[in-house]
Amino acid sequence: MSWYLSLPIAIPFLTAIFAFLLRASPYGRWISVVGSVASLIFSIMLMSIVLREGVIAGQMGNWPAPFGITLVADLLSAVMVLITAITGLAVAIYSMGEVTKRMEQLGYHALFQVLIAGVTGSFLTGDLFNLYVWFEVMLISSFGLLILGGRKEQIDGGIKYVTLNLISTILFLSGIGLLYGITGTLNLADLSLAVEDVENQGLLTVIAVMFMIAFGVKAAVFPLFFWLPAAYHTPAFSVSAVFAGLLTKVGVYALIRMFTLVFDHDIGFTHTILLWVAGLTMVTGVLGAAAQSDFRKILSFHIISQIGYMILGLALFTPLALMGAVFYLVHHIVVKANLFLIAGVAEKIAGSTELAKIGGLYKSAPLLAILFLIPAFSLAGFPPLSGFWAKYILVSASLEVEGWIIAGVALAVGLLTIYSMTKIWGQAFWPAHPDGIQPKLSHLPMFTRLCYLIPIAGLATLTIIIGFFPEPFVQFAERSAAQLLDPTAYVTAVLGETQ
Amino acid sequence: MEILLSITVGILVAAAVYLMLARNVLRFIFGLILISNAANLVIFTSGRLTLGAPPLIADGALAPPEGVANALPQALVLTAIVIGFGLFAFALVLIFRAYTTLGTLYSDDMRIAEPRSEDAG
Amino acid sequence: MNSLILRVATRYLAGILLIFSVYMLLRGHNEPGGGFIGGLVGATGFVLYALACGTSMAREALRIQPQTLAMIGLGIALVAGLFSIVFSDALFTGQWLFIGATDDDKGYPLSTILVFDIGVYLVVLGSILTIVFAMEEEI
Amino acid sequence: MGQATTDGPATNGIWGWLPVLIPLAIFGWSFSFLGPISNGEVLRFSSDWVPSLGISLSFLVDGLSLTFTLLISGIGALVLLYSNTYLAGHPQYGRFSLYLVSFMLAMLGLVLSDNLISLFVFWELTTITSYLLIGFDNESAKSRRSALQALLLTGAGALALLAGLILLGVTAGTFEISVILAKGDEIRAHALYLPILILILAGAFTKSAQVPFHFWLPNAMAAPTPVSAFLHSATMVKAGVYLMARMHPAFSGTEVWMWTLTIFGATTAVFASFLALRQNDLKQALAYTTLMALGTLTMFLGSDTGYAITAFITFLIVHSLYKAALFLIVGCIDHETGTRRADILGGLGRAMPITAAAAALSAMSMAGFPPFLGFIGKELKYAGAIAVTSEPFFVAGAALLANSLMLAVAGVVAFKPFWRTTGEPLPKTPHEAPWPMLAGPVILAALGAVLGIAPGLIQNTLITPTVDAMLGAPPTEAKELKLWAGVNIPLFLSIATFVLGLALYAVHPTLRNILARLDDMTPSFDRGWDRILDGLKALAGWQTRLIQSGVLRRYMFIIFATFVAVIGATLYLRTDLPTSFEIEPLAAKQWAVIILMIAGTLVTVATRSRITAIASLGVVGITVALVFIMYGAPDVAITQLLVETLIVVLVAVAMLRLPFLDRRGESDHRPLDALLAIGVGTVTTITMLLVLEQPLDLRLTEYFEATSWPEAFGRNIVNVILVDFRALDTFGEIAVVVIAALSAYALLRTTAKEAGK
Repeated sequence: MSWYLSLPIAIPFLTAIFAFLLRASPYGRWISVVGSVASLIFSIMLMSIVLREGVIAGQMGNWPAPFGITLVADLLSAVMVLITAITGLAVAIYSMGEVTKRMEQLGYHALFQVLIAGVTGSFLTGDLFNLYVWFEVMLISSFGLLILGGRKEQIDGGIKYVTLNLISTILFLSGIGLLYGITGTLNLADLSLAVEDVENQGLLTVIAVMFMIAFGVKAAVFPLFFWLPAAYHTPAFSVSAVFAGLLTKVGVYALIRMFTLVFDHDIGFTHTILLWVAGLTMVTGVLGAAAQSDFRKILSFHIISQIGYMILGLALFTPLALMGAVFYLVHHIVVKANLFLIAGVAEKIAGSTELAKIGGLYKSAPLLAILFLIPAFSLAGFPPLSGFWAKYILVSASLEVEGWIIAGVALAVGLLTIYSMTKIWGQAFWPAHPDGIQPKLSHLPMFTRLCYLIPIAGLATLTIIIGFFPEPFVQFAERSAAQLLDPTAYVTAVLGETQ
Repeated sequence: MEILLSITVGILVAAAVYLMLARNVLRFIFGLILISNAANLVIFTSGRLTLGAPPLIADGALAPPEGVANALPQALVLTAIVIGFGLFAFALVLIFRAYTTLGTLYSDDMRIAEPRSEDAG
Repeated sequence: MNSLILRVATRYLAGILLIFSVYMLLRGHNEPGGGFIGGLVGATGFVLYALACGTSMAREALRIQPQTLAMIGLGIALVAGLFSIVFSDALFTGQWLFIGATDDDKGYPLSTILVFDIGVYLVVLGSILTIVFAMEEEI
Repeated sequence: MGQATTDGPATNGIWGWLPVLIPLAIFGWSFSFLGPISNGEVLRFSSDWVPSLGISLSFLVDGLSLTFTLLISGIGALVLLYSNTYLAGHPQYGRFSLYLVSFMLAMLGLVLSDNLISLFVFWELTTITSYLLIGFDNESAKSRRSALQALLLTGAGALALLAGLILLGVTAGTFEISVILAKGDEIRAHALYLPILILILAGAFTKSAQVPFHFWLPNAMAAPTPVSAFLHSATMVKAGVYLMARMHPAFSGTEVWMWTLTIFGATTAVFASFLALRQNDLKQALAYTTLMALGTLTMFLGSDTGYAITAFITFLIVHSLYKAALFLIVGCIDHETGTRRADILGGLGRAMPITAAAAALSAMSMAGFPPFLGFIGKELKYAGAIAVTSEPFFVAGAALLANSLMLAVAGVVAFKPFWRTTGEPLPKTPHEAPWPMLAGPVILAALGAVLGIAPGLIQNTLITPTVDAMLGAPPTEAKELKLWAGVNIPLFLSIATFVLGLALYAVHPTLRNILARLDDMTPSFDRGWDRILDGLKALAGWQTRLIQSGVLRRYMFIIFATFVAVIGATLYLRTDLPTSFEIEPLAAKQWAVIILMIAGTLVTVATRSRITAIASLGVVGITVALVFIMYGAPDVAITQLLVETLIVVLVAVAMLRLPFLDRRGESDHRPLDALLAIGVGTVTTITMLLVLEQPLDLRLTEYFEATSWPEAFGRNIVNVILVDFRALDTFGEIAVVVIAALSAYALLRTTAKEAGK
């Protein structure tokens, strides 16, 4: 059993090692793709097991929980791992078209695979300190990917990204120390029981808030998101796609995990803060997007705004709301990564990501236009695409608890999202190119074109499938939310029946 | 000693934050070193302090003697130190590179990624 | 640093440090030491050597690109962890082989744990040298 | 406006006919429902879609939805037939017909849906497809603006609608429309009735372009003419009307429903009629008459009498027929003459006799002359207006004014261009349009006349079932459509309409100028829209510059300030702060270490010399190592010392190239930052003190101590934890180290050329 939990982490590492050792040969990139396929296969197996058997746990080194490190997969973890593998594969293929020889020699594929491993590890671990380690694995490889290429704006964006994330890391680390200091354990399932025995429950809330800030920086919520718009538009498109899809989601995941499993002792306080954070994040993010005039910068600010929706689901803390958060997480990874990939193709054929400098894509690259419209409309919440259901569930959840204002905010932000997505459409796709050129996909070499379009089309298809046939996904999210709200199954899987 | 260390950690943190807020990113690096030390001390202290007695098992014994230091936080701190070193090394090189490419160490002047006159329309 | 004496002296010192680092590595499971500390000590040896004789000499002495070394170390550590799949144990389950074990004495232990620690050693050594060498060459 | 030239044998080939077949098939198929519907049956088809959320794909065929279906598919077929010639040889005809067919299908889905959420899905699909259609001429900035305006305005309404529908569904306990409609009393009595109503009406009003949300509709004329014909007659704008009609059984009958619809409808009708007369562009004039029609329809929906509802559905059919015909005719004129300006067009009757005839028929129906269906519609309107119980004079007056103006506009649009003798020189020599373009106008215009003479054709098949669907039956409350209903008040009102309308037509050039001047003086909604958008952009820009300032120090300041504020507040609100400090007696060496550590820290902060800073940092590092040694952590201490050494080496190497800490003449004195820093430190210390007051559960450590040697064969417990108990941590950690090295290496090895880019 534990191998199904370990392999999604181990395979990207193995891939990274081989891809690095063969970095000078043309096989390095194919190793990355093959490794990603393998990861995907094992993630699917993991998912099927979790669907069949419920929460599963594996004790690393055969040391019993809570003493050794536990890997746990409940529905949420399993789906996050699966979606990570899907995104990983998509971006690995895309990278073959985009990444230069030089970047490969500097270890692009290794950095990328380790990033995927870090993300996967974060989703699967059932141990707080281990979560910190995976966060660091993810963080350092994101540093490397961010600056790979070394352009001035990458370095500049990198400085902000690195400094602000390091602050969050230190905060996280101190939080772990303090939490250990009052509970004496690091295992999440064990913590969920141990927090009940803490005498000073108020102190627990303080530490909870500390984690909230640490993860809040990672998740890019208001007012801690600055590093994201400062950096996400600078690296290679493959890199910003995988960042946009996955990195902030790990922060959201950590918030969801901690604030359902461990810190559910003072919901009135912590989740009220989260509700405010959610609302402000949605609004500031979307206004930021409305103020931008660059393809990738608009998309970057949108990430923030969308994170707000996910936090909203957590903050409301009802079955429907958490279900919405889970659905939103999954939908958003697929859609947002895809949009960044599309931005990359647009830049390659039209010459820039600055909207004022490009155009004509609708006329001369209709395929790209359609492929853009699918995730863009999905992000904007148009039915029947995936984003609609995500938004629908969250708005329903808000209305259900009579959160009129937050429901109104969520809807208004939806409108502004439409506005800023049409900004891209109305400037990059519809009008003629200012330089009079006709940006055509056929200008790209055949191999490159395939590398670009296959992942984009694949992710777009996924968006459509989730949109048109939402029932299985909704049911999944529902079960997942039920697991989150009642951690008994999680705790039992880790610690056994005796607890 | 725990109380005294708590206060010292507070001082370390305050100094680190002050340094991190400086214009010169080199000071940020100094602050980073200080605050990493502080975080390590937080973990170490949270595991409570035991004078002397490292957690070693003597030859022939099955377990360490009573009252040895808490081993777990030590392992955590060790991991954190090494990770912290990795992050620090990267940050230092990044700042070094920033100076050689951007020509400044003053974060206020680093405005390539987010240009000052950015068109807000 | 053109002093011949210094160069020769460092060469010996570096050698001693390397041997000492291996010692630290091997004793680590039972006494203070281990892969980290060993790797750090070993790296210090090479750094000294590089400072005294120049980076190119140090690179030559190492024979292999330090980042490759580090990656191999990571691979060794991973394989040590994955090895337990052969015995269908969980990842990173220690597998022990006691050479010459008797009832009283456990003999000389060989274990995946040690292999893992060697991986750690190589990673630390390789990584630090990667950064230091590159940094020195930049100056 | 997007049409291709007719020079040359440009066609869309055989595939161009394909899109026509789809609506034609649907139209034919819907005939099969006429039988059951006229027998009073209601058909439901349902399949699950998202059962977990109570959402199904269910469809309802009753009089109301069947009427719409026939109009949509019938007019759709004619419009597509027309487009195939109108846009013959257009390079993007494929896209165009795809959008148009999708739009039509979405519209059909909307009117047939029996589930609130699937209705909304189709509603939004019409929004998207209409966006693409209005912006079809995408390289023109005007088209793009109009498309965006329509999208955002109807989109905003749609979001309100969504909230309303969700609330309605939650209130009623189901999303199935037919079930909800049966619960009208329950809903009207519910506390949430008013919010639900407002939200749903917000959606309906924006979509059906009621004042003050009307301005997107005339702008939507930027679309190719066939699209306008379709959008204005049977689709898009009618979606809002449809929604109100559909929800009528659940919502109507309250004061708020009646007043809201009557006032909005009447205002829109009158306001739009004046604006229609003010236009010179034929298409624009028609666009405003659409608004007038929508206003009238809304007004009738406010009531729940048999007359009003019969009038509603009759006028709906009338309007769809003549409006589609007239738009298509204007398209023909435009296509054949190259202009749409009312003041220069004239004398086309000779060159385009068939068009002229169709125009005349349609205009007569629009103006409400007998024996056209328009006449019956108008009579019913007046009857319905009088039947509006509370304010018959208000409604009748509004209707009279609107109808007269309508008559005048009909003259301007469909009479003058053909029969005025003195036309001015036209851009192109006019001749008759090809038959596919004539088919639509002729058929639709003829239908207006045929149905007028034989209203029985639709009485039992469409009118009565629709009225029954909305008002409940039996007994039916539908009124009979009659050309001659005897001498009654409606007849007098009709006569008054003709007189007033002809008078208005006679003076319309003067009136147009006066209205134009008035219009220029009144604030324009369209410009107001621009101002709102500009305001939004300004707000967004201001907010973003404020928050995302691009200054790293400000970012960090905010993060630390958040930390102090939130943690501080939580400490204050949720805990009792520690009161007593008992510092146990310490040995001199302990004091020495602590004092040295603090001293090193302070020197690092204070110094302006890099060397001093490195040295003092070294001191701090070493004293931390000393703490580790003192408290039984030799491994940690050794690691700390070695790492500290390496840090110093690295910093020292880097320093060889880096400049001094401060610029000349600058000092690093920042009182506010210092205050914040002290705050962060204080909060940290307090939290730590609180933590240390708690007991620590040591069972993890006890387990490690007990098993380290017997089971893990190691005597150094720390090392055993690292390489065995928590080996996965260590593995992750060395991965961090490797990647840090690779990343740093990559950074350093980027060549100057790459970096300079």
